[in-house]
Amino acid sequence: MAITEPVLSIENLTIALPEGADRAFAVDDVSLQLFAGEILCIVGESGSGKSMSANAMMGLLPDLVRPVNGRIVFGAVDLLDKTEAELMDLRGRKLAMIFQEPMSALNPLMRVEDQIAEVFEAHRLLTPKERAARAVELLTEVGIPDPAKAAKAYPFQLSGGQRQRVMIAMALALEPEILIADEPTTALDVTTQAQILELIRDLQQKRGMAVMFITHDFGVVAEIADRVAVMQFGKIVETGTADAVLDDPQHAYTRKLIAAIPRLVAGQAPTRKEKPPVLEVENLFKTYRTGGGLFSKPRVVEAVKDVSLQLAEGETLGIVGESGSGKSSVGRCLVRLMEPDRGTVRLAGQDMAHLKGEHLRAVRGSIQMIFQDPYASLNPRAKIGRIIAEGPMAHGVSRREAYKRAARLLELVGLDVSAADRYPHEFSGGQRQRVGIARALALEPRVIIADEAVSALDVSIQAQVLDLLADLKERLDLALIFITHDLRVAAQICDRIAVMHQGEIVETGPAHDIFNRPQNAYTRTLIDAIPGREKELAAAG
Amino acid sequence: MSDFWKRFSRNRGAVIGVVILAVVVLVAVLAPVLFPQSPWRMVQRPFLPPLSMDQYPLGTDALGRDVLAGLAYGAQVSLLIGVVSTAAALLVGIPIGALAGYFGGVADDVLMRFTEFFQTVPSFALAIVLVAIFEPNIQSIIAAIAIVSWPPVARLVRGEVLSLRSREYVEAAILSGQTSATIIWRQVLPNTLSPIIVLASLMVATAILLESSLSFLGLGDPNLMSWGYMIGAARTVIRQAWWLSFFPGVAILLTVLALNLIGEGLNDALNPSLARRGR
Amino acid sequence: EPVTGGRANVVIQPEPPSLMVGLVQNGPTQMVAGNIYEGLLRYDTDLEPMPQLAKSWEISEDGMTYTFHLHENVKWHDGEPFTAADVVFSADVFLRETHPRLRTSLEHVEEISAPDDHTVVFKLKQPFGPFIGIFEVGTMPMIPKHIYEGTDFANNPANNTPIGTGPFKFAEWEKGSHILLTKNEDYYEEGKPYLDEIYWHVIPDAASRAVAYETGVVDMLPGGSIENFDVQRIAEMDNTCITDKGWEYFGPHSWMWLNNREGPTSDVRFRKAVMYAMDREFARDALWNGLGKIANSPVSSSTRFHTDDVTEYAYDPDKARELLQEMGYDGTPVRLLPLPYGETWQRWAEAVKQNLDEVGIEVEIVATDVAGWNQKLAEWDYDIAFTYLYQYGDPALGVARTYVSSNIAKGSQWNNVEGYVNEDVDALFDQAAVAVTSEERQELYTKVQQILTDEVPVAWLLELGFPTIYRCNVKDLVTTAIGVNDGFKDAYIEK
Amino acid sequence: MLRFILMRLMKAAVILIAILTLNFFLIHAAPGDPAAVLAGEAGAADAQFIEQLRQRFGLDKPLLTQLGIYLGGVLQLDLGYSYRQQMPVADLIFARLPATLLLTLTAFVIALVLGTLAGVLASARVGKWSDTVISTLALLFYATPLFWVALMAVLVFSVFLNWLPGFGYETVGANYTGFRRALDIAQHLILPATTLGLFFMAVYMRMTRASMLEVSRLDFVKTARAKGLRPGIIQRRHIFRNAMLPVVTLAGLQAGQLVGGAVLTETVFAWPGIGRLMFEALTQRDYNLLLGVFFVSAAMVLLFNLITDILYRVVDPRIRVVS
Ligand SMILES: Nc1ncnc2c1ncn2[C@@H]1O[C@H](COP(=O)(O)OP(=O)(O)OP(=O)(O)O)[C@@H](O)[C@H]1O
Ligand SMILES: Nc1ncnc2c1ncn2[C@@H]1O[C@H](COP(=O)(O)OP(=O)(O)OP(=O)(O)O)[C@@H](O)[C@H]1O
Ligand SMILES: [Mg+2]
Ligand SMILES: [Mg+2]
Repeated sequence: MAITEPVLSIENLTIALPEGADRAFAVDDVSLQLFAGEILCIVGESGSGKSMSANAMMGLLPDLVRPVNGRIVFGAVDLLDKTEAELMDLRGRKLAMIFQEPMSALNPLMRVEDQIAEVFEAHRLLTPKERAARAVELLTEVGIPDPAKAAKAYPFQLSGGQRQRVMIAMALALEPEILIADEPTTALDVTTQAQILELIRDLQQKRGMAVMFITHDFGVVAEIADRVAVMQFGKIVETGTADAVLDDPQHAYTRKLIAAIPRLVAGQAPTRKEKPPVLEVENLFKTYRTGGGLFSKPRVVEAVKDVSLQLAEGETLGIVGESGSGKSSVGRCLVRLMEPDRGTVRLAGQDMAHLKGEHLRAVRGSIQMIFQDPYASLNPRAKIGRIIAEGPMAHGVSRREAYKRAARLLELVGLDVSAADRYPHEFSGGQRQRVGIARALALEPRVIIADEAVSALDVSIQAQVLDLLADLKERLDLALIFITHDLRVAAQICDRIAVMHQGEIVETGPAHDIFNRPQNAYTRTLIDAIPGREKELAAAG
Repeated sequence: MSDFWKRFSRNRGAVIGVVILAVVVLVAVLAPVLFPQSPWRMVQRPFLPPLSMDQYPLGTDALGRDVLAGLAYGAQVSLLIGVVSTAAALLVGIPIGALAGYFGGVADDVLMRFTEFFQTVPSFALAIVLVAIFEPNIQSIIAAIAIVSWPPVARLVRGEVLSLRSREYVEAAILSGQTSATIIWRQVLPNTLSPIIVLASLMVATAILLESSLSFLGLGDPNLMSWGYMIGAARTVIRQAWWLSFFPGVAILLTVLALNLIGEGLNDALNPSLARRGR
Repeated sequence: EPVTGGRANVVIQPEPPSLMVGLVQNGPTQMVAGNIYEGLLRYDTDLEPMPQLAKSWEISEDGMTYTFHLHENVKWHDGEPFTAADVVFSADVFLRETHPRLRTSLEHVEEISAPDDHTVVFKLKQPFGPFIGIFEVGTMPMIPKHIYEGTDFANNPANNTPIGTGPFKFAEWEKGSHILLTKNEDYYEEGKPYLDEIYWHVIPDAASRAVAYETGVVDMLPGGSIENFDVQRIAEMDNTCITDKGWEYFGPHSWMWLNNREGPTSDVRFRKAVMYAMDREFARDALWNGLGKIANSPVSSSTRFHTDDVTEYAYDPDKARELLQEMGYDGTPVRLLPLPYGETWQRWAEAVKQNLDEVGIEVEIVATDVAGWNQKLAEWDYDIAFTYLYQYGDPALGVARTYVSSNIAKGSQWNNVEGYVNEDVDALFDQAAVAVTSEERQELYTKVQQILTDEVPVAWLLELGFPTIYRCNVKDLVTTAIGVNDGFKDAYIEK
Repeated sequence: MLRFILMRLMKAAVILIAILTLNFFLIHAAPGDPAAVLAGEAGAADAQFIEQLRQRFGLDKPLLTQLGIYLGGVLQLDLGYSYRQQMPVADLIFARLPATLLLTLTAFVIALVLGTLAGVLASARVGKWSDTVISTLALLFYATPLFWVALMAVLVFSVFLNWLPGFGYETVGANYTGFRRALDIAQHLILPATTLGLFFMAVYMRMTRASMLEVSRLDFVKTARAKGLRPGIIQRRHIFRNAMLPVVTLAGLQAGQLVGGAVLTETVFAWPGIGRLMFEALTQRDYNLLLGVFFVSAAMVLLFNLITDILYRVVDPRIRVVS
């Protein structure tokens, strides 16, 4: 790939944020070059300025956010000097973009075919009939099953992966020289993500486009990147070829990011002595019925089908599977946020699957949950102290005692005691997740269920929280059920893993076995789809 | 809190609204001091035009009563009815909405059908009927306004509760063994407060308009000098005395405008993420 | 000289429920139906009878037999001849069932007969002074026997297309908009009526009615059509005439019922205090444009047998306070019921409330609508209540009912609602009704008026003046004691 | 779709019956009855006469029996007989309904069209002076008492300037026909329809503006821009259609409620519609007539809701397919 002349180069770009923003410049003196036929990955944690750089190239910066310095040179001209009309002509034709959220990036009221046709219309190309035909061709090219039908569909009738393919079809319609992809796979589950990455890679090679790929996931970088640029606080801290950056990161920040990535290699399960099970689940079923009235049929989803599990004292069981496979449903049945249709959930010998009212309230303390969203899981109008103390108080602990316990727990999860008097919004995501953990511990449970407890966190913070959990588990002798779609995370923390697919557990076993010797075909696809896995395996030898 | 004030005071309209409302409140409170005599008192010859006598700058009405005094006392009535009827509507709407949203299922169905039912009856017509039937007095007017204005509250609260209900912190509270009552009271309702406050400020405005409309139709409390009453009474003499309907109309306009501006300001300040909705 | 042709545009308020005046006797019905239907007599502005369907009549010496001779060539609007049989049917059958006010008067009648097709004889049980006064169209309208005999009167479909003998025929009624009457070409009086058609405009809003006159949409505003506040302004317009004639027969008399049974109003000193406290002159000038007279007696000055020789109550708040002090009024609040008939009455109640306030009576105005007001009066659920009633030309017809104790009965607001009981008054009214000579009657009525003004069973307000406003080129619009209600047969428009 | 409509109609029928029942009891709880009113108007009624009337109207029967009779009639589409107007209620209402529909629908269309146009305009010029003017106007209209604007409008346009008729439905007695009549009615319509529409216009302006701004922040708008589409097309095709969804919902809810608002307008402008009919029926305790008006106006509310839902389904494919 010896190409000398960049198709696009960003020179000393600085983008100012409006007054009152969290910092003065979204992008600060950034220089980058993008060559034809390469995939340049921009990585960095949330808020580091990745999207802003991309938007600036398209001339699609939000109101009040404007470039104050630098140039974006594309084919000998500075894009920042272009008028809106000139930019309009370039957009879609020379520069195309796809976005993170396939759910919202398509107009919900327009048929897919019309939305693709618009690209031609915008540049006054082809007749309406030809445009429709081209739309179907493009859809075929991006590998949508039954493209003719998909063309007539509305976005909501397509799955997330399919929508992202539509977005790509749209971006490729006029064979642009540059494709900017802003986290196009973040919202997709692993298997779909793998497919989309492959698609982008294929198309890029076929057409020799330049692709600027924005992501925060180093797995994805490993999978797809030719070159990498790492951003932090609006600055580029490191650039280089993918191999160079991944294998030999120069900048401390890059090193930190890479170090925080959970390793896939699950540790050889420590040969523990068999402990008695604390939680036994047998033949659990849960079916959702939604909608439906006098005349219309309800939508029926069999979310949990005949699930049986055992959890030993002190053990961590991972439940993995793609989105919609029923992981959360199982978790919610276990803690009785939901009543299962059938089956038993024995917690220390007592079946709590069908308890009601006061009895249920009484046993609740023994099984607690840590939630996914650190923002939604804390009442914004309650102080941290109260949030933690409320549980014990509901179980009859005196107020003083409960607050004392809260203070101890805060210390335990690594927060200052003074946190008790503050409100959730004064904390970062990672800190909040610690509060959530403290709250779960406040009732001194035997079992904790963590549903995607780290999915919403940046990698580096993810690592901290995972460490904390592992540590606490050890110290308090907790049994943990860890629900996640991220196999890397599962590999890092779990003793045993259960793989779910369409409501059923297709395979259970020690983590090491699952990753290295998957028995089930589905488990294998799941593991194959993990981004960056090959590279890692290669590195591991 | 200070953050709230900063955002609120950045909104120019809201500040104007606060100023106007403050004046109205002040006038209402000070009415008995400014005009020690009853606004019903016939003080001068009828139909004295504005500015023709220093003592009665806004003139007199058909019976020679001081229009300015009437406006001052009218402010009392409007604000009182606006605030009390809104409070009453909230007292009905919040529990209904909260129960429907929190418990869902059959309770939700029943309560929402009930709410829908009240929304199907044309509300102004219903208010008229209610007031006429229970005879126009301040209680029946307040009750009627409350009865026609609680459904939006119930819907709003239900919607909020419905979305809060599945918030993780509510689920955490369920898991920690708190009772439903505690959860609704401590976890859910406090978080519906901002939209309720915004809605309430707009409801006060609507209630004032409703009261004045009722009074205009002759369905006001005959013992209270209200702005709507003044306009209604002046309607038949609008040709010879435009000022009798003009000034109270302006008073209503300004007060309602102020409340709307404040409502918008509150909305922007309390729910920065919630987009403005024209209500 | 009368001119033929032209159209009258008149306001009607409120829209009448029906034009069948035999069934419905409210004001607007009478006003429109007076053109379609006719009575045997009319009355001039001094309440002297004039011929209508009866061209002449005799009263026997003993005052017991009334004989009417009918016009001979009268036809109903559908072409059928009008005969004495129609009169007997109307008075004896139809109206006895449907017309409560006439029913009371007909109780004095022994027999009604038709010796021939054009003669009708009313034989009374005893002399009844006011009897000659009950033959106007609103009290005893002639109803076509051939249409109604043997039918269910109230539900007869013909009620929607009224058939009378009057100068105008019913043509069209667009509910909520207008009623159109057209000239009766076959009218029995030569040359009449002069007008081609009458449009009655339904304009429910008082201010709009005034605008309608100003903009030339209508040319006549019958009494009460517009708010009093507008009268002066409208009357000052070019080519505009105003008259308060045409109400003599009704003699609308306003007063406030004072509940004689309980509360402060049961004390005569309190009732007198109310009389002194009210500034009736102000009310007349501010609210009634100075039209009308202060009522100083229960009998209106246009009604027969009125006397001025009574106790007068001028505006005198001090005297009122004195009286209240004397009775030891403890400040018990009283409820005041305004008349739910529009703004003037509302303002009047407010003015009275203020008047009473000033002498220390605490008044709470109770708001009601027409139905509630009716019910509250009929159930005696009030302390003070506004009203006005017609006198129908004779105290025996329109005054006695308010004061005689035999007329105390729950369920109606047209009787002795205040609950006043005085045997002397009862006796005097009874004697006066059947006394034969006018002198005798005058003497008895004078006495009654003196007693009543002394005891103040109700608080009299005004003899109301309801001005009729019209373009001055409309001539002979109001010629009788019931004014526009008597139909437009004499009216013509000067070119 | 058909099934959906059927469902909704059934639900509507239940709601209507419930409304009638509630109103039936409400109005019977009021003091006084039609007999008392009629007797009152008759001038000299005695208790016997009132009793006669009550019997004639069936008011002497037990309340539940009366309700049964009434609802029985309604099920056969018989709205009963007006006591005071001596006519079938249905005839009275249908004689007045066209006027109300004309008024409210005109007001509604004016409000919707001008309101959304102004809203779109304002949203396209956020922060510019034209936005300020529109937004301020919207706020003012929103805060003005309807009856007061009506009065002022009559005063200015009808009385002082004498440009437009200030009351009534048409020039009575002019006997215009055809186009001339339509023109005449249109002239009479201008003031009431505009004043009635002002408030709603304000609502739609504010709502459209807010909704447009909200939608224009959504991701798919960015997608559209990334395609190189011109701003005009993006506004029309992407933002406007999506922004109209909440407006349509609101408009549907309000179209029905306009009838209620019409009471005031019809009173001030002497418009012969059912709003006024209702008010008269109420004060006269003309039970059947009042219930009839409620029946019709509630039916209109439900009808408009139904239309909205259907419209919504047409505009929004998501709802169309899901249910
Ligand atoms: N519309 C906006 N107005 C003002 N500031 C903004 C806006 N959007 C983003 N910012 C700020 O700009 C900075 C860079 O944001 P940007 O969206 O480029 O980050 P990012 O690297 O794409 O993060 P993420 O991974 O979360 O998408 C952040 O500090 C952010 O708060
Ligand atoms: N409350 C609900 N009502 C109806 N269907 C539901 C409900 N919750 C989940 N489902 C459906 O049940 C299935 C399983 O959902 P669940 O949330 O358990 O999946 P998951 O494995 O946790 O997915 P994710 O990784 O996206 O969280 C999905 O098809 C989902 O659409
Ligand atoms: Mg981004
Ligand atoms: Mg889940």
